[in-house]
Amino acid sequence: MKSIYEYYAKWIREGKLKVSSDWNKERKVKFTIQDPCQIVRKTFGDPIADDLRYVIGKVVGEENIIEMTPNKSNNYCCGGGGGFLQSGFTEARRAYGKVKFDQIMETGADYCITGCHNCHAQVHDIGHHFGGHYSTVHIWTLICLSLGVLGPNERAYLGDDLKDVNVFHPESEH
Amino acid sequence: MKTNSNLEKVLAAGHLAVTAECGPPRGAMPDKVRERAAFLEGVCDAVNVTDNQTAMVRMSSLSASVIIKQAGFGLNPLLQMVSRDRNRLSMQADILGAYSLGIDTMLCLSGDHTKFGDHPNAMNVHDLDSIQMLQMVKGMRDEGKFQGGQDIKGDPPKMFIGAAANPFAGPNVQVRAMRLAKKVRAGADFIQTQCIFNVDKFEQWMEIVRKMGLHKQTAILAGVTPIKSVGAARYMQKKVPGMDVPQEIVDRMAATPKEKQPEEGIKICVEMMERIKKIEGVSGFHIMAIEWEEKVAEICEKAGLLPRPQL
Amino acid sequence: MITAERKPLEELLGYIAPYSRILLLGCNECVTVCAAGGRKEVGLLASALKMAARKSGKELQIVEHTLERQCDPEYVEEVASMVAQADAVVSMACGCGVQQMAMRYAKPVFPALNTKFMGGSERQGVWDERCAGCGNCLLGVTGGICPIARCAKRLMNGPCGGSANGVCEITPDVPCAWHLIWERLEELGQTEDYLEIIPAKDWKTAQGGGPRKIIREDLAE
Amino acid sequence: MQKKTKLQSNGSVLVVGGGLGGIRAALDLAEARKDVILVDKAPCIGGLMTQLDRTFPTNNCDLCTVAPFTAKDSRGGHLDMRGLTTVTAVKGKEGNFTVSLMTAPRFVNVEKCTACGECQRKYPECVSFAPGLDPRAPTCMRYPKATPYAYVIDMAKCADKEGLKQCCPVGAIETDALPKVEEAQCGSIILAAGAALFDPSHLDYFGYAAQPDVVTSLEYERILSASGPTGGKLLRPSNGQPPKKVAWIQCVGSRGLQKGAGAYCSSACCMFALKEAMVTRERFDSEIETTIFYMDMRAFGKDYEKYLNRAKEQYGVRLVHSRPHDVLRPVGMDKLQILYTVDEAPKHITEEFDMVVLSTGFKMNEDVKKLAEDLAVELYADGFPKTDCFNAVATSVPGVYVCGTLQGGKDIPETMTQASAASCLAGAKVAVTPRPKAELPAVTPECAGSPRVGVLVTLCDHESTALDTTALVEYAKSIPHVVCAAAFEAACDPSSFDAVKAAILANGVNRVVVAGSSPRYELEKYQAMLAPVGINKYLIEVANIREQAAWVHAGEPAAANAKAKQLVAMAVAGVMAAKPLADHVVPANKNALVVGGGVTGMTAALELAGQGAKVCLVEKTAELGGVARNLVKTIEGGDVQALIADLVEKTTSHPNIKVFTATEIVDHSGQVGLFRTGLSVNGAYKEIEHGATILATGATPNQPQAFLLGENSRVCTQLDLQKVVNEQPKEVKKWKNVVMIQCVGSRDADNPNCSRLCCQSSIKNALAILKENPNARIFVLYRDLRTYGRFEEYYQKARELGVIFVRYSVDNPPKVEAAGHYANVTFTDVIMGRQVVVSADCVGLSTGFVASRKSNEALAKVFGLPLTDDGYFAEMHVKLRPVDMDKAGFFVAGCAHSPKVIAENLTQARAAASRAMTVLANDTLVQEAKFAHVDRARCAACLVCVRACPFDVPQITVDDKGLGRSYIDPVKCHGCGTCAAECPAKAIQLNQFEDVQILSSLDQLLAKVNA
Amino acid sequence: MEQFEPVIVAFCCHYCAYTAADTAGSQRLSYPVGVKIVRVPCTGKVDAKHLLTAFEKGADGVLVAGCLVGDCHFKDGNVKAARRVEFTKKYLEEIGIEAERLEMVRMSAGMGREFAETATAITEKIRALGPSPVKGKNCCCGKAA
Repeated sequence: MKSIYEYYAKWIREGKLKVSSDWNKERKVKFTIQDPCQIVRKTFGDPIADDLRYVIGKVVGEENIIEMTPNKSNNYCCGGGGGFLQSGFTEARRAYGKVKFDQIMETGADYCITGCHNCHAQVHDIGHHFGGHYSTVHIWTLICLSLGVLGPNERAYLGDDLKDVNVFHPESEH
Repeated sequence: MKTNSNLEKVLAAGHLAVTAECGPPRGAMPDKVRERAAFLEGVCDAVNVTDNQTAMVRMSSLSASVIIKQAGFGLNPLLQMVSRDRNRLSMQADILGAYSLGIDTMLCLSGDHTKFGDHPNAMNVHDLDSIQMLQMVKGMRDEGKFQGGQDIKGDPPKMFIGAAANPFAGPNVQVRAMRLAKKVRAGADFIQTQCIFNVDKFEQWMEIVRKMGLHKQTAILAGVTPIKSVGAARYMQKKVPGMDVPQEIVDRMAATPKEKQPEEGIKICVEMMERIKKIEGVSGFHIMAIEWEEKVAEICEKAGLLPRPQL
Repeated sequence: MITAERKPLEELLGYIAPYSRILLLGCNECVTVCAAGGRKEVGLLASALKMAARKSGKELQIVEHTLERQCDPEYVEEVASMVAQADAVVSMACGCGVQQMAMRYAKPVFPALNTKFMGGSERQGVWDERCAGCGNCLLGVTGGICPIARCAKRLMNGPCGGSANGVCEITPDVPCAWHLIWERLEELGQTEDYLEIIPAKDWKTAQGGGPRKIIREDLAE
Repeated sequence: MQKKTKLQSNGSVLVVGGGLGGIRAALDLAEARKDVILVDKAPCIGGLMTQLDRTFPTNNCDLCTVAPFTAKDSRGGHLDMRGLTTVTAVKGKEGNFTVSLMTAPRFVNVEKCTACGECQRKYPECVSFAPGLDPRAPTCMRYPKATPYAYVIDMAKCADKEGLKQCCPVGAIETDALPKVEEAQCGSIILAAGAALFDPSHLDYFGYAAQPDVVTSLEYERILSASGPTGGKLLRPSNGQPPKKVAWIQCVGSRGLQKGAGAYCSSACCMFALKEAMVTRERFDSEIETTIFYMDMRAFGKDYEKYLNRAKEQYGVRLVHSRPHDVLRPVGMDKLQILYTVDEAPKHITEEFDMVVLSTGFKMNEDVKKLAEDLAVELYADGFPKTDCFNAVATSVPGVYVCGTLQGGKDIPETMTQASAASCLAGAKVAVTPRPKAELPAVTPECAGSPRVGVLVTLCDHESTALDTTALVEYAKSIPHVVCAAAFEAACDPSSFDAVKAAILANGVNRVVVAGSSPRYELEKYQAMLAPVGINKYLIEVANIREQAAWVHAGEPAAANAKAKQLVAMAVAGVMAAKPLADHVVPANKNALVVGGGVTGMTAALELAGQGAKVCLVEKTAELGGVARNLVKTIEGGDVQALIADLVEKTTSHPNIKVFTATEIVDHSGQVGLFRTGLSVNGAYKEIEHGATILATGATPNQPQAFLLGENSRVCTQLDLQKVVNEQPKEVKKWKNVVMIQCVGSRDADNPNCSRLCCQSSIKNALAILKENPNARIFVLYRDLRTYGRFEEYYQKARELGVIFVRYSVDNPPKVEAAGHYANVTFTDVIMGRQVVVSADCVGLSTGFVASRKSNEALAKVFGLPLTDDGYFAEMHVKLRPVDMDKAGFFVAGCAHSPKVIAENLTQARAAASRAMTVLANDTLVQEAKFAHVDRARCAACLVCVRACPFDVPQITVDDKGLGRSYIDPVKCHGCGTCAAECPAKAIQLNQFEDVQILSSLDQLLAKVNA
Repeated sequence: MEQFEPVIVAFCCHYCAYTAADTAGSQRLSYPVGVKIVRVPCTGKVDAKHLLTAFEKGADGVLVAGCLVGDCHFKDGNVKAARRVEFTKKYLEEIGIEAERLEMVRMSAGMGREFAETATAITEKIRALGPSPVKGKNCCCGKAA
């Protein structure tokens, strides 16, 4: 069993995936990273977290990453796992998620990158619920953005600041 | 007649004899002797004068006997002599003296152990035991010889010789009867028994005694004691070795109100005497009313033993 | 066997008060057997005396020794050098041993024991009197039980009126000798013997006759 | 060229692994006079235990405790020990295996090497190897007293062969040595190669790989150890500073929690962590805060619960029921942070610690796994061997046995028990090899010559920091008649012992004082060690400066030192007054008595009978089978009734076994090899003679007055519940709710220990109920769920099947009330923070076991054996001699020792049989010169001794002079000394305890007082 | 003035009290340093002489520690020891040493805590009584101090 992060990193290193962080050189949009429990702590440990950071660094620029504390294998659970998102008890779920929210807020980052859909939904929800100013974005969204293959309709979770960056219009290609 | 003893005479005449007890005082108090003896005037045939009873020092038995003899009540002292305090020389000397002072009846005993008395450190002499003492007194009287074998000068002391018997002590009634036989053989003219409360057991003993024919060879005076209180009954039942007080007597005393207990004690005593009278071989009573001499007359009265024969 | 018991410490301390070098002398015969004056008791008494003396500020020097038998002159001779080193001798022997020492040595000899009686062992740690040394043994007619030594009143012709339940009126710890004799006679089928009157005892063979002596002509020099 | 030779040994047992279990198994076999080959791939034997600092529950230093085992090599020529040796191939089958052994070259001639350390100083890189935290501990020996005591060269790392060769002053280095390959025949094989430990490196959230202050429990043990990297100082690896706060995290690599972890519980880690925490506070600094984060505190062994209580109450070890989330060291921070939550409050807590210890569990060793596979032994998925459900040491291959952690995670006593059990089974496959016995050393007049005393201070420095051993040695030298005094760095350091031996010989020492731990442990060892240098065993005295000074006065060094000196002076005085004595040799009885006819007793009897011993099996009741008759199945599904039927059939038909039912033990006398026991067989008296005794009297199912037991028909014990499930499945199908309550009548004031088997038994019953009635809701109310070992997997299965486990605290126990047709159980669910009431169709109480106190007390009295506070039979050494009893020749097995499950009882039965065989194999036995003797010249023949002796030994006999004097038969004398104390002539003395010895000791003891 | 530290000799039976003392040690249950243990095979071996000698040599107290009643390895050595202790107490009183300075106690091998407690209790008792009255005059902890 392998994680896609490992492949992203491998492909980037091998030059197969030609990502670039140039788009963010001037903008300096700040990102923080949510390490998914299942992938990092419970399965692959810090090495996969490091791969994830390598990928993100290449995509958004290393200087634009702000780490949460603690992170990697010690990262807190987002509070949405274990079926919590689907099981009701919304109030309790959000109460647990407050820890994560505070952690994200403390970084001051504009975006929180999540690598897992479950985390994404929870981080997004608590951001809204507690009135956070950050956006929640999936890693592949940013890879696509950096590759310049992200269409206008795939930017629902991007903030206004990135709505117009490297927009890919397949129809215009023709 | 072996002697001039009044007791011998009463017995010889076939009367039920009565003897009572008088303890000398623990001081040089001749009046006290007379005072106690006075209660017994006319109620008994001989008065036992105890010899350092319970191993407590008292006026000597011989002196008190003489005081009683000379008191003018017409009482006949019965000199008790224990082998505990004297050796054979001393005893024989006292017998000569007593006889010289008109005393003709005596009782040969071994005596209570000094342990119970006021001189527990004293030596228990027991040069002779009571049986050997009987032999000695009998030898003096009948053969005119001292125990050592030499002749007694002049008239030998003619003592009417008594001994004690305890039908209730150990090891068993058979041995007690055999011991009586030894005493009789040693020279006991009469016997005073331990206080009888258990008449049944006394009867058993008497039966053996009769079988051995001892009642014909000696006069058996049954010892009786009026009980003053339930406490006294219990004390005798539990604490006095060789005493047999049946439970029913204790119970009967206990069931009696305290103030009535002396009266009840006397009643019990008299009832027993009535029973004992009917036992074949009993020749009289020895009433031991210790520190209660004033009641002897009443007991004798109630037992139908008064007046005493004058012989 | 001769039995004995230790004297109170206080009495012994009184005896030895003037002295500081003590020879404490045990005897390996009777008093060892009755746990009164053997090596072990010598050891205990030595400790006790030393401690008691120390309490009053005095250090006692005690030499402990136990002789095979203290009533024989030859054995007593063995300790001559020890006696010479001592101010006084405390003997844990019976009276015989004490006297043997006193006769031999011109030093003060004190008895540490009270010599009690000639007796036998009833059981571990318990001894009772059996013989009065009367010099004229009656045991042949009393079923092998001596009434002189074992009856509180030395009655020779049967139990007194205080005999009850097999025990002496003096103390329930002591069996009535005559009770025992009777049982024994019954056991032997000799109850008739009891009817024999034992006449007055000749005490001159006993202590009544003064210090006694035995001379075996064939042995005596 | 490899040299290939064939070993001249038929009918051996091959023991693979020289750890504690392997050593125990090999020694049992050798003592039972069977040939053994013990191989270990390491250069020296000792295994894992030799790396431990101290072991629970005595908190002793293991180096000393294990020493007698490793020091006494080659027992009677039966034991062939080989280091650096591996098994390369196995052929054949049970009774006739051919094994190929390869011994790697050591490059050091063991005979020549003096372990001077010159090679290590000059060529540190070539000298292999040290375990633990730092590869260069003070000595490169694996532990200070390695057996055999010699260095090992790693030739691959050596660049200058010639220089290395030359550096050795005794020419022991053989740079050209080649591996040796041999073949050996053996009848059976015991695998005792231990287990590996879980490596937590990949668990990044614990920071083990990244943070030097995060260590495994074994590494922490090495830090505590005197022979460890810090020389016995507790220091943080990161900065060399002493820690103020240390935390333990339990279940790392166990209970299926982490990646790569086994699903089983490793069984030993809870106690291990408790011990480390206690030692930390006791030995280093009572100010150090110790915290253990745990899931369930699994203190299920004998008296372990009391140990747990001591840790909490006496040592103030903090226990937190939590599974920490993280171990962090934020940048710029010196300390580690542990993030965790607790049951009571759903918020996360961050706490700082200086060190974090990960209690890592066991896992299968890959090398061993390969060997097992070569042997075609069936394995579980996790690599551990599958064993029979009634025979934990028997593998799927006949003639191949396993023991210790190789079989599954466990602690030392269980390892020792399994080792003995394995040796019992393996030994039954091979015959006794007759070998001449070594002559006893003669008692010579020289040994009694003018006293020249040697004092050996054997207390390791780390036994207590309170004692100044150097000063003690100096003091000893100043004692008159002491001609030499020396200290051992560690009690069992052979090199310093060689120096001591030399000193003894050079100084003409004829008496020895050993200042160390209790003579109860030490004396026998030193007697054996010093015999070769001509010291009579009775001219050795032990000064117990460990228990009586170092330990009791740990907090007052001045007092401890003064007392230690006094104890040494006392011992010198005592030994000066001692006399040399000779032991007695008498013929031994080779029969056995087994008391108790349950499964344990029957198994023990059958094992003994199978090895040729005549066995008398005594059962109190009219029937064999014991408490197990009430059981249906084991949790693994083993059919208990079939087992009993089989055992009864075999027992009653075995020609070597005589069964006495309805029989009680009434009296007992004698000693090991010569016992005599009186039986009341159906009321008739019968006397038997036997050489060894096994107690297998079981325990009593507890029936406490609690939770309406016996009052309400819905409430029953787990034993009853099991019966209902088995016999009335229709009833079970009707059940809606079942509640089980754990620890009823266990772990409380009346019965302070854990009954061990209840947790698995309730899970067994829960699973059985669900099988009949999958819709039943089952609640298990527990305090700590103690499903150790593979029972954990059943716990997991029960959870998966929906059994609800609710933890209750002892201060807030559940309540059971009658409610019409049901029993209402009220309890607090901590996680929900709510009271819950369940109307139960059945309430199963886990009532466990209590000691059969009354009958045990009666037996203990007859046999003269000690009981524990709880009324179970007390073994000799809770750690290393779990089935031996204090009284030689007595062994205990099964629930009479402490409650346990059937398989464990049977293992103990086999272990006891193995231990008993070590006694019964002997034709003669040596009796210690512990008897009273009479000085006939002093004896007054007073009979005091005759009357005082409790065994009627003294007699008044006539001697050659015709004198009737007391005579005490040395063979019959029990050595109590009562006669000596009561003899009025002081004619009797008890050997070893003569008055002069006691009085001299007293003199010395009190010398200063009166000075 | 320093606190008086009594010297107490404890004659301990190998099978019970001695083991209990070891247990106390291994459990680090401290007891007073003045309690010194003399190992005996059974309290039945303890001679009155040993007890007296202990006092003579300067012990402030003496403890005889044997097995629980009925637990003696030699049937009744502990009972015999108790009798000897009583006998010795009388001797002590004659000497002028308080009898309570000598005590017989009983325990089992597992009773480490009891051993420590007993040792502490008897030390406290003896401390209250003061130094042994028969101690040497020069003793540092004697009455003169």
